[in-house]
Amino acid sequence: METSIVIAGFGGQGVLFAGQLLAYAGMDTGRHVTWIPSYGPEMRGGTANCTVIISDDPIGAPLVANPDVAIVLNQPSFDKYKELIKADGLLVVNSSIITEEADRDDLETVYVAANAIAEELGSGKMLNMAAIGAMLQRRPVLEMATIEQALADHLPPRKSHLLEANLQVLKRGYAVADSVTH
Amino acid sequence: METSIVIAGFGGQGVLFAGQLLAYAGMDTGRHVTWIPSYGPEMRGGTANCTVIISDDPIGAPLVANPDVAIVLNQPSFDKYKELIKADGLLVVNSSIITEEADRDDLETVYVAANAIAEELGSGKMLNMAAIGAMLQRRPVLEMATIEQALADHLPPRKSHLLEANLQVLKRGYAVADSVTH
Amino acid sequence: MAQGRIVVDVERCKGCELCREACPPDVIELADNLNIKGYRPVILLDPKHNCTGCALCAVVCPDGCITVYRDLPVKGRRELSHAQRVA
Amino acid sequence: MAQGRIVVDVERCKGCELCREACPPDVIELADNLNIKGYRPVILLDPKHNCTGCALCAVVCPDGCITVYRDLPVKGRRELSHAQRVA
Amino acid sequence: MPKELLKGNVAIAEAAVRAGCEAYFGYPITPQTELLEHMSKRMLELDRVFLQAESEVAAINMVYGAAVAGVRVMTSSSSPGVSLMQEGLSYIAGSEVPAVIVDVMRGGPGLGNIQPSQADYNQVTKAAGHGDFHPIVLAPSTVQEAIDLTVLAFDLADKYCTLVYVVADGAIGQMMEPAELPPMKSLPEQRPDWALTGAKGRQRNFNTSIRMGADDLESFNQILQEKLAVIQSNEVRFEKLNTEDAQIVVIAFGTAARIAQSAVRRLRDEGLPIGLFRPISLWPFPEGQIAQIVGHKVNGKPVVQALFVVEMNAGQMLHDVRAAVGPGVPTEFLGRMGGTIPMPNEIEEQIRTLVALYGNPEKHLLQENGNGHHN
Amino acid sequence: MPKELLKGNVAIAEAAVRAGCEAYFGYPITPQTELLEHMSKRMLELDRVFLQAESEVAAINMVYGAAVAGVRVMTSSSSPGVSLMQEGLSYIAGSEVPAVIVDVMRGGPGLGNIQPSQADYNQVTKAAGHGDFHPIVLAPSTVQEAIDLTVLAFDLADKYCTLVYVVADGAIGQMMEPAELPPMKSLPEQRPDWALTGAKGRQRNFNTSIRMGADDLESFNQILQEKLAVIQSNEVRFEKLNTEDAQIVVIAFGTAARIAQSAVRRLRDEGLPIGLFRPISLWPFPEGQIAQIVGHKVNGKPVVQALFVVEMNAGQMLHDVRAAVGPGVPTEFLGRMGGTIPMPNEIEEQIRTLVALYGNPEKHLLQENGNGHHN
Amino acid sequence: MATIINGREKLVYQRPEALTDDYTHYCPGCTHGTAHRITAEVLDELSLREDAILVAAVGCSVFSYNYLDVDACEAAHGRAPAMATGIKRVNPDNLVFTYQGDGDLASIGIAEIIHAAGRGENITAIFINNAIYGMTGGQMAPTTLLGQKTTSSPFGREANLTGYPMHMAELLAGLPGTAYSVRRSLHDARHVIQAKKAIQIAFEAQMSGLGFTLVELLSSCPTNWGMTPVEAVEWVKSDMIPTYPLGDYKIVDELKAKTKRGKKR
Amino acid sequence: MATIINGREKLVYQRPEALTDDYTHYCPGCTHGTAHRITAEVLDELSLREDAILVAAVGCSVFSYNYLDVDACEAAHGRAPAMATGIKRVNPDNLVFTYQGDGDLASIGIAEIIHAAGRGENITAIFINNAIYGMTGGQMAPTTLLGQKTTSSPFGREANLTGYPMHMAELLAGLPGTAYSVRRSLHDARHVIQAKKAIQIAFEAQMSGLGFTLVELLSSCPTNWGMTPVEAVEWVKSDMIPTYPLGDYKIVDELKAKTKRGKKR
Ligand SMILES: Cc1ncc(C[n+]2csc(CCOP(=O)(O)OP(=O)(O)O)c2C)c(N)n1
Ligand SMILES: Cc1ncc(C[n+]2csc(CCOP(=O)(O)OP(=O)(O)O)c2C)c(N)n1
Ligand code: SF4
Ligand code: SF4
Ligand code: SF4
Ligand code: SF4
Ligand code: SF4
Ligand code: SF4
Ligand SMILES: [Mg+2]
Ligand SMILES: [Mg+2]
Repeated sequence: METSIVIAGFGGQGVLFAGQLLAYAGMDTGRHVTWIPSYGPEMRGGTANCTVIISDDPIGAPLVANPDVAIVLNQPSFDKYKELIKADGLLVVNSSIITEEADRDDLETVYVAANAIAEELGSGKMLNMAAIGAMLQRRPVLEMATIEQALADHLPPRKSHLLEANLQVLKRGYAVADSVTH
Repeated sequence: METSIVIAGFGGQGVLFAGQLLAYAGMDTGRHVTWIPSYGPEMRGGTANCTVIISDDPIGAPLVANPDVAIVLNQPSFDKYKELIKADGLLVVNSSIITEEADRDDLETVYVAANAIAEELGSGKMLNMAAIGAMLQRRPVLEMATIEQALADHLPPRKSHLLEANLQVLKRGYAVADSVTH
Repeated sequence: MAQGRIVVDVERCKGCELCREACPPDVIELADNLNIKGYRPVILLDPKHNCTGCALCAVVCPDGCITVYRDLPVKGRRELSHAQRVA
Repeated sequence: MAQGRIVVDVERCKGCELCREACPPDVIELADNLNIKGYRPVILLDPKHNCTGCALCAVVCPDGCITVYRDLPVKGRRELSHAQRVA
Repeated sequence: MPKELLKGNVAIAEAAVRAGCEAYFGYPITPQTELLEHMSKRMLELDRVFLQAESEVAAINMVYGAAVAGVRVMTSSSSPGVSLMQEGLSYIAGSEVPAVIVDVMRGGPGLGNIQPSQADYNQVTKAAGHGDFHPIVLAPSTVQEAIDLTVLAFDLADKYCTLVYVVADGAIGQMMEPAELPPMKSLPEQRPDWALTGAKGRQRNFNTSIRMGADDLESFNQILQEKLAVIQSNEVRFEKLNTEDAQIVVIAFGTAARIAQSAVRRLRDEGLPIGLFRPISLWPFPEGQIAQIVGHKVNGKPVVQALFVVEMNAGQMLHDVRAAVGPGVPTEFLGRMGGTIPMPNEIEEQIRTLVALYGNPEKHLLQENGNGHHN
Repeated sequence: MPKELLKGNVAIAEAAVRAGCEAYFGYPITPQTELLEHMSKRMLELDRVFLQAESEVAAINMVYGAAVAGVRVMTSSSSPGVSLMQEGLSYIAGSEVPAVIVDVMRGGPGLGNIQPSQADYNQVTKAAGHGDFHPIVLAPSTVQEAIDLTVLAFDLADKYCTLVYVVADGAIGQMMEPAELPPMKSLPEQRPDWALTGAKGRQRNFNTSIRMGADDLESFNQILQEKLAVIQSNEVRFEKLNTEDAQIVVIAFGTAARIAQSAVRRLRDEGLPIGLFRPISLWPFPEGQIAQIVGHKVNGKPVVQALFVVEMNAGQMLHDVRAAVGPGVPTEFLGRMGGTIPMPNEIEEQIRTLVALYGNPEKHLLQENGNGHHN
Repeated sequence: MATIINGREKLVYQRPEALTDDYTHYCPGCTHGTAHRITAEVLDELSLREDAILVAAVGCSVFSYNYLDVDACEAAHGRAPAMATGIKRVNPDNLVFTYQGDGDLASIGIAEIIHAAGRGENITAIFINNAIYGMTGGQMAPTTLLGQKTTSSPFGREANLTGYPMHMAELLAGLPGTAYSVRRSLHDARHVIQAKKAIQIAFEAQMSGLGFTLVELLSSCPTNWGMTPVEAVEWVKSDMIPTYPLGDYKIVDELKAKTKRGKKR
Repeated sequence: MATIINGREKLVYQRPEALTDDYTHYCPGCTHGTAHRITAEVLDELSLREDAILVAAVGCSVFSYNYLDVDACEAAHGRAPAMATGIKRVNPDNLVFTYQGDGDLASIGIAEIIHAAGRGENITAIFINNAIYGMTGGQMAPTTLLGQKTTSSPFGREANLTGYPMHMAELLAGLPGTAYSVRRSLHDARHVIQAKKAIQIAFEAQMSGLGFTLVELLSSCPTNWGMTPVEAVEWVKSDMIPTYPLGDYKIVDELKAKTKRGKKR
């Protein structure tokens, strides 16, 4: 069983960390994991993304043409990945920024107002956690508990005071994903 | 029919030019020829040499392990080439500088007081011609006439006033080689 | 005091705010929404017509997003109409 | 005027004559015959004992061929013999 | 030690530190830079030598200096930077001192791009500089292996007084995977006896790559060639996956190999007789082992029907495979270039075509099934 | 024109001048220096561009500049200097502009010595820089051929917008032989339309080796590979001597070939069935032609019993010969290294041994004799 | 340049024609963009766009050939002056200029720039000094300030380990082949205008064949300095200028006149 | 150093111990030999022979490791300062010095020498300026005088084609990492003695960790200048010194004292 997850958005939306968090959690549960970022001067342009693969078997390609899951935090990423995503795949959309709806009916789509949630619970910077929460509600590749643990273990020291808030955002994202859908 | 000739001595003894002269003459008589110098910082050490091959057929190696003829103008060259020279080969020795005699009896050796002859006829710098003359007397690979022509054609302009003298030295070398021998 | 206005190419603007910093009368503001590149562009917010058309904003803009216009001084206008009369 | 002498390593010498040029009393000459390297080395030719042992020749010799000795001043000699007495 | 989630570049750097690397000289270049950055912190913390050189040319010559002084030293770069090191590498080879070079390959030629590539294969294995020499070239396909081969690289460099390349690509350099780091090796008390340390109480040492006399240089080259021959017989490394009964054997290294591996696994699970051969040492190249696999017969008939070489270049290792097996066996090729990574499904499809083309029908489905996972 | 006695280095330089070389940038290095020296005089006399660069790195990048400006341009160097050009060469390949490079090879690795060598074979044919590309590589074996191939080099460079190497060695560079120079070519009125000359009255031109997107860079590489394939089918050059009925075929290039040739001639005169195959284009390598010779059969039996490769290196072309013919036919090797030139007699002896080993007894003496001289 | 566009208004500033319409890939507030813009303005004002050949270098400005609408090529890292030399020698009448970062010009490319100046190569180098390697993510450059933390000097640059900031404008001014070598800054409007003037003089000097010309521009790198664009230009003023004094380090006499005349626009 | 060898005489000069017994391959009268000899004398007098590591460069002095009896290696052309850096960084207590020609140091190796100085690398460069490429047979160097004919400037060096002579002692003096940068000459006894003194100061400065030190020595190349050895040293005096003024271009304060004390022997 292998799940490929792409997380994409602007730099500053916590895209890379969100991916690493999934990878850590996967590793802690004894799974094979890979994490690979987009790198180089494209960054300068502003959008960043990373691919995480969580699998029971050794992982071949760390990159995939068509991911099982795509978490898109901004418009350009939405435009790009709603096309690439695998049929019956999951598309997690940050509806705080992305007003459009996906025009594919072979997808499961969940809309989460990530910025809104994060701002409400303290700081917009935590929006990535809301999206992760939403994804895990639909694709329980990992237990919420493991993610929470991973977050506790790997949140950079200078942010440790935000741990609680991050956890709340994570849970809220999970919760809303339960309700909202199309 | 292929003849390989090594000319060796100190820089300044006209070693390279003497070799080129043979090559020009060979070319002018429609033969295949190659000329190749020793090059690089060994020069700095003081001794120079070149290898000339004159042949009726296309020439393979421009260098030979054991030359048919060796013209040695100084002691180090004498020491080196009297060993390398081919059996029944010709060794032309500048007896103005080299007092020793070759200890090989499978060689034809001719001793010519090149410096002495050249100085007598104008300038010690022409000693190379004396040696060439001596060699041609024993190994008529080329007509004296062709060499004289080649000399006339290729003596650097700034030395043209020395043409006559050079020709005389050449002839004298040829002449003495006739007489002297061991 | 001369009057002027600027036009910002909002899709090209990256919201760096250097122009805003450079503007003496401080009539440049960040817009509320993002452009397609995801940047929050600046706009001219000048109800009181304080923009002097000094072009300092344009001079510092790294992305060449700003076009600047300045009202002709009354004298200038007269000259113009004069010129027109002549024409 | 101090007196001295030099010893030239003739096999090492390349006959460049820089030492000869440097020698104030001009007591260095080219030898008549070549060394094994084919160079004409220099030698000390100092019948009148004009060499002062100033070592200028040695200082300019690129090949470090020259050793220089200088006679001890009379005073120096006495000191030495004194020293010897003490010993 | 417990597994950590490590980025390839960082893992290689930390592995070098723990292997006793005393000096690092390098110059930034994507996708290798995190390696240099990790060194800039760790080496100073440990009071070892880190220096960002003014260029790759300077970096490799600083490496040369530290190497003649007898310490474990390393540099790292990516394709264009490696090109600039060619002269220095040749000098290092010509003076037989140990050094470790990491090349995290990117797309070329020219500035190209910074995406993963394997297009320096020929440059590192066959022409790491002018003259006749070969560095040992080790090609990891996982972060863990990158760590292990980096440690090995230092040991081999010392053992044979030779250059050792660790060649990764942008994917392995940038990727994070769980991996285990080796324990910290303590630094040696003293330098090798040939090292330049000042001629105190001993004959002076000197080190040079010049041999002006053709005979001298030839005999040096003979010695060098003999050493290389020894390396060829001792240091060939590779991995085999289901090659015993495979009719189609995929040959790939590094990232291309790990991708091919998932394709091979999937096909095995379907019972198709596919195997994977992964050279780990690109030089010495496991030509004998490949020839052997191709030569393997079951009651007189050769088992292998075709080879399928997969690379992230235009077919550089392919040439070595052909040299190893000759025109006898069909050798097909899939090459992605310019920083494109082949995807498992395209490899899978191609293999299916090959099976159709060359496969031995009645043998397509294996008796025992899906034994694809252990090797 | 009448034959003149010309030194290889000077002959190449003058040939370039007459082929319309408008700019030369180089750096002194033995045994190539006379080439640069000749240029320093001639180019200024003709009011063309000569510049001694501060280094080979600068030289190749100046060449790159003149090339993008659309003129015929050349540089020359020898092994260590060529190593320093690798990055620049890769950029030139990556931006598809024409340029001619002369490598007068010397003994390596490292500073090595300045004697003749062929040890840059791999570097020029397979890894002239990082990334997937091959320059055309032409290897003269006489001064006359050095002239002819230099002229050809400029034409091929322009025809394919590619790098062309003329590779000689110290012997050919330093040797004087009678040779004939081509007439002086007049310079073109105008530059190619892609040339950088200022965007007057036209869309701007630009030239780069960057393709940031992996797809872009891959499609560029595909185009490049297609071009190389065309070159491979059009530009293979070689010379055969008595290969028709030869049981032992000697394969050699450049200086090694001319030496082997005299050995082969002598043995032919004795009636021994020996032939010589001389690759003139080292890339594209005449693998097909070699395979053909080996494949040649007379009433069902292969004529060629063994190949004998002779090089002035450790066996670099040997690898390509093996790749061409496979393990089928015995391929023996004689390599002299470090600036040593093989002597005809040693080649002769070795061939005799091979004849004894592999030769086909009743066929040893040929019917018609001593036809060794024409080919 | 002000054109009256209707009875009431005149156009006092607009995007120069020598810039293409491409959006740059530069980070918000990066003054690379400013340097491009003023270069384009000078090309327009001297009508040299059709004579110009840009030699882009490797660095964040690697794509500058996409933004300046002139004939252009892209050199190997540090080798732009050599490539420019190759071009200029065969195209003596073109305006040939390089656009190089400090890693490119002062580190890996210092040999090429010094020898170009030493030869009095008749080219112009526009030198963007942002005290860091921008493109590769903020490593130390030879121009990095003492104490400055970068991703390859994590403890701050220490003189005893990595020496001192390189002063290229001063160093190159020392070579007789150099006709013009100045340092300017891009941190505010007044300085941007002065920077533009310097580029104009350099281009004019090249077109009159006076020799090698260099314009060093202190520039910001908000991203790798970890600052906002506004903080970054502040830092240029507060920290960079003290280490890198602005000024004219070499002006050959033939140019002195021009520079005097030079009025700010 | 004068030792009394018998009652009547004392030994006032003998070949230094730090020279091996090998005969050098240098041409007659080439002052490379002189530079070797005085270097060896300093090593003896400061008893640094056993601490020294020589980094020979590519040039006529390529074999200097055969003549100086110290630990030694041979760098790639121009890269001696980089190689020396690698050695010095791992052997901080050794005396590490390069011996480079002008083609090596001022042409192909200018990046490495400038950055070594820029870093204040604690090494010494002995720089033999003979205005030519000796080993390769007399091509132009960056240090070749204007008008000087060489085998690659057959019509004499022209500034408009190849620029101006490089003044390395001055250029390197401009870098803050440089502790000592001077130019001396080897054309006569007095100057040889001054040259030796400079090498001594440079070595002392390095051993006290003051930073980068350079001693530029004007040297003769009779062979490629086409002169006799005596004419050649004359030419150094008459033609080279006017272009390359002898002098102290940088002496850090810590050293000033020493240099004052410095008496001629
Ligand atoms: C030979 C080589 N080495 C290294 C690199 C990687 N590289 C790309 S840009 C760069 C430095 C850029 O810094 P700078 O020149 O200061 O330009 P900036 O991005 O700061 O404007 C480096 C090291 C390369 N492309 N080529
Ligand atoms: C990379 C490289 N390029 C060129 C050469 C050839 N080469 C050897 S020495 C030398 C120049 C020597 O001149 P210089 O440094 O002035 O030393 P000198 O012989 O004058 O003392 C050159 C160009 C080389 N060995 N390596
Ligand atoms: S300076 Fe330009 S880019 Fe920055 S905010 Fe103002 S308009 Fe936008
Ligand atoms: S033109 Fe002047 S006043 Fe108007 S917005 Fe720009 S800076 Fe402000
Ligand atoms: S010591 Fe002085 S006087 Fe004596 S030979 Fe030498 S230079 Fe002449
Ligand atoms: S200086 Fe030295 S080498 Fe020259 S002649 Fe005098 S002793 Fe001989
Ligand atoms: S990284 Fe720095 S230099 Fe590069 S574009 Fe961004 S801000 Fe500008
Ligand atoms: S060539 Fe010149 S520098 Fe070299 S040894 Fe001879 S004289 Fe000295
Ligand atoms: Mg920078
Ligand atoms: Mg020199």
